[in-house]
Amino acid sequence: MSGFLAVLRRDLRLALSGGGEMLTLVLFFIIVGAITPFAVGPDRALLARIAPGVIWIAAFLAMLLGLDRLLRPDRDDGTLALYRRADAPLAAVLFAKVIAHWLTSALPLILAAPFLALILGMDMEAFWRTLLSLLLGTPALAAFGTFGAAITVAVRRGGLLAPILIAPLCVPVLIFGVGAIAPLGGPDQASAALLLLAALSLMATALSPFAAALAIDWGEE
Amino acid sequence: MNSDGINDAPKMSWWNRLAHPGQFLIWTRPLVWPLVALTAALFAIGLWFAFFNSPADYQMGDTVRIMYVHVPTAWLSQFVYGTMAVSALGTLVWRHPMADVSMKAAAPLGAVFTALALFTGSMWGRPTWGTFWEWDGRMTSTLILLFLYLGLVALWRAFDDQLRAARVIAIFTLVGAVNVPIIKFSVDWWSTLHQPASVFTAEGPKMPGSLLTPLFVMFFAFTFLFITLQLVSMHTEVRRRRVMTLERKLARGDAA
Amino acid sequence: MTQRQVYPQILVKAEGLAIGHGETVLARNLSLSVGGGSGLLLRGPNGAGKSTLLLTLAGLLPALAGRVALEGSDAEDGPALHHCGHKNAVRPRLSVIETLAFWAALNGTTGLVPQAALERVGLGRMARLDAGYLSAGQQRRLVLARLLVSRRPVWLLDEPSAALDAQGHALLAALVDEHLAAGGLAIIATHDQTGFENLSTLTLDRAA
Amino acid sequence: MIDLGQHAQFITAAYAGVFLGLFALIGWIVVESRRVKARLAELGDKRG
Repeated sequence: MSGFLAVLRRDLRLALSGGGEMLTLVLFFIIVGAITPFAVGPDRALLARIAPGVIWIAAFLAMLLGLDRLLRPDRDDGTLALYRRADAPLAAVLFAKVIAHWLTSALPLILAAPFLALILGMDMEAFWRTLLSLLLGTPALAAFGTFGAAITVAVRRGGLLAPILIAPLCVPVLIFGVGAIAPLGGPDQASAALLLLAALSLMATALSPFAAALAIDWGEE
Repeated sequence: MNSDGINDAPKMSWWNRLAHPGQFLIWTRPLVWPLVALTAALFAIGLWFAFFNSPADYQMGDTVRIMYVHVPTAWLSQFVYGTMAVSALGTLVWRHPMADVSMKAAAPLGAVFTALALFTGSMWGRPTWGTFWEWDGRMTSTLILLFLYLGLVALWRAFDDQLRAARVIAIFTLVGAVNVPIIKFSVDWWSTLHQPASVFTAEGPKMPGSLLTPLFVMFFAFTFLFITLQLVSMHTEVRRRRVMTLERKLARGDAA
Repeated sequence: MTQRQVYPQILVKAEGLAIGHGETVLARNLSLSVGGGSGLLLRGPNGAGKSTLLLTLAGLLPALAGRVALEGSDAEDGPALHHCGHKNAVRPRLSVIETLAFWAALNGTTGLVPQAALERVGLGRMARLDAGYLSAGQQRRLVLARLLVSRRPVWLLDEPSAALDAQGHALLAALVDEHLAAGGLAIIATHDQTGFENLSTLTLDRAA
Repeated sequence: MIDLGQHAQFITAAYAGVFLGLFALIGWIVVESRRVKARLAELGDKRG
C-alpha cells in the first residue's frame, strides 16, 4: 500500500511542480472548444445544442494528447526497470499512475469545463449533467490511456501511436458520455447512459493496471 | 543452436510438430496449391450463381446481388479478428511460436476485408437508402473495427524486435476483442437513439432458397480465400524471420 | 554503521546460460555460482554482454538458454536483488531526500533511514537540493544510497564506479565489503581495478 | 451480360471494387512472398 501511495504522491508532486503540462492540456481543451464557433458559425441555438458534444470531444482529445508523457520519461531514466523489481507489485504502481493521470489531466479539464459551457451558451441544467458525465466518464479514458501508454512505451517512435490505438476502444465512453447529457431519447435514456458510463469506468479502472503491467513486463524484456 | 534440428528432433506429437516454424512450413506447404484451386473453383461457381442463376429479389431487385459479396466480407471482418484473438491466446498462454506468425499475418487481411465490407455496404446503401454512408449500427461498428485493424497493423510496423512485439500486441488484441462487443452494443444503442429502426432488412436465412445458394457458395469462397492468403502470409513471415536471423549473423561476421 | 543483521543463506547460480537480446546471442553456456558473503567481478571488452548478463540475472531479460536460480530467499518478502544499471533513475524537480524517501517507500524501509543513507554516501548536506542539480558522480552516490535504504541480499551493479571520484571508489569498496561481511553477495561489472582485489573474476570475451 | 436492373452501375461498381481489392491483396502477398524467397536464396539458405 505504501508503494502505491508513494508513486501517487511522486507523480502528483512532479506534475504540480510545473514539470507536468497540466496547464497546456487545459489550454488545449479550451482552444478546441473555443474554435468550434469559428467552424460551425456563431448561431447560439446550434452551439447550445452541440455544446455537450464539443466539450466531450475536447476532453477526449486532450486526454489522449498527453499519453506519451505518462510512462516514457520513467522508461528513459531507468525508473521503469526499478518499478519492475520493486516490493510493490507493478500493477499497484500502474494503478497509482492511472489515478495520477486522472487527477492531473481529467480534473483540470472538468474544472475548466464551466468556461467552455459559458462561451458555448449551454443552459445550466445541461451543464450540470455534462459535469457529472465527465466525472464518470474520464476515469475510463485515463485507464485506457495508461494501458495504451504501456503498450507503446517499448516503441521508440510510439508517441502518436497510443492515441490511435485506444481511440476505437474509447468510443463507447464518448457515446455514453454525450448520451448521458442530451436526453434525445428521454430522461430514462440519459440515466441509463450515465449508469453504463459508470460501469465502463469502473471496469476499465479495475482491469487496465493488470493489462498494462503485463504489457510492460513483456514489452521491456 | 543447430541449424534446424529436423533430423535429430525428438518424436514430436502432432501439436508441437506444427509449433516448430520449419516443420510448419514443410507440412503446410503442399496444402497451398490445392487451396488455391478450391478457392478459384468456389469463386467461379459463386459468381456464376450470383449473376446467371438467381432471380432478383422481389423487394430489393437486383441490388441483392451486392449481398453476395457484402455478407461474406462482413463475416470475414469478424472471423479474422476471431482468429487473431485465438492466436493471441496461443501466444500468451502457450507461447506457441506459430501463433505470433498467424496473428501478424491476419492483421492486414482483416483490414482489407473490413474495408471491402464497408465499400460493398456503401455501394448497397446508395440504391437502398439513397446515401453512400448511413450511420446505422452495423456499418458504424464495422468502421470502428477497421480502425482497430489499422491500429494493429501500425503497431506491428512500429516494433523492430518482432519476438517482443508479438506478446505485447497479443495483449492489445485480447483487450480489443473484449471491447468489440461493448463497442457493438454502444453503437447499436447510439444508432437506435438517433434514428428510427433502420429500414435495413435483415438478410437472415429467411431469404428464399434460390438466393441462399449463391450466398453460401460465395461465403465459402471468401473463407477459403482468407485461409489460403493466411497460410501464404505465414510462410512468408517464417521466411522473413529466417532472413533477419541470417542477416544478423552476417552482420556479426560469422558465416550462416 | 549498519547494524549487524546477517542475511539468510543466499546463493545465485546459473548453468549453461545463454544471454542476448531477441535472437542475437552474446554469450553461451555461462556457468556461475556466487554464495552469500562472496562477490564476482565481470570483466571483458565493451559489447561482450556484461550488462546483458546482469539484466538476465536480475530477471529483467529472459535467458535464451539455461537457467538462473536464486536460492535461499523466499518470494513473499519481495524481490531479493538490487539491480543498478547505467541509468540513475534521478528526476529533476524532486529533492534528493524526496527521491530517496520515494524509493524507501516503494522498496521497503528495511535499511538505513534516508537521511542516514545520504550521510553515509556523502550527500548529507544536499538533502534539500533539487536532484536535477546533482553531478553524474553525485547521482551515482544517490544510487548507492538507494541500495542502503532497503536491505536486499543480492547486489547486481553495472559499472557502479563510473563517474565516481577517488573517495567515491573508496566508498563503493567499503559499502561492498560491508555488504559481503553481512552475508550478502555482489556481482559487479566494472573496468577499474581498485578496491575489489579479493573478489573472483569472470571474463566474458566478445562473441564466444 | 444479363440485365441488372436500373441500379446496375452500383452492382458492377461493388463487384469491380471487391475484385480489384482482392487482386491487389493477392498481388501484394505473392510479390512479398517472392521477394522474401529471393532474399533467402541470396543469403544461401537451403531450407527453402
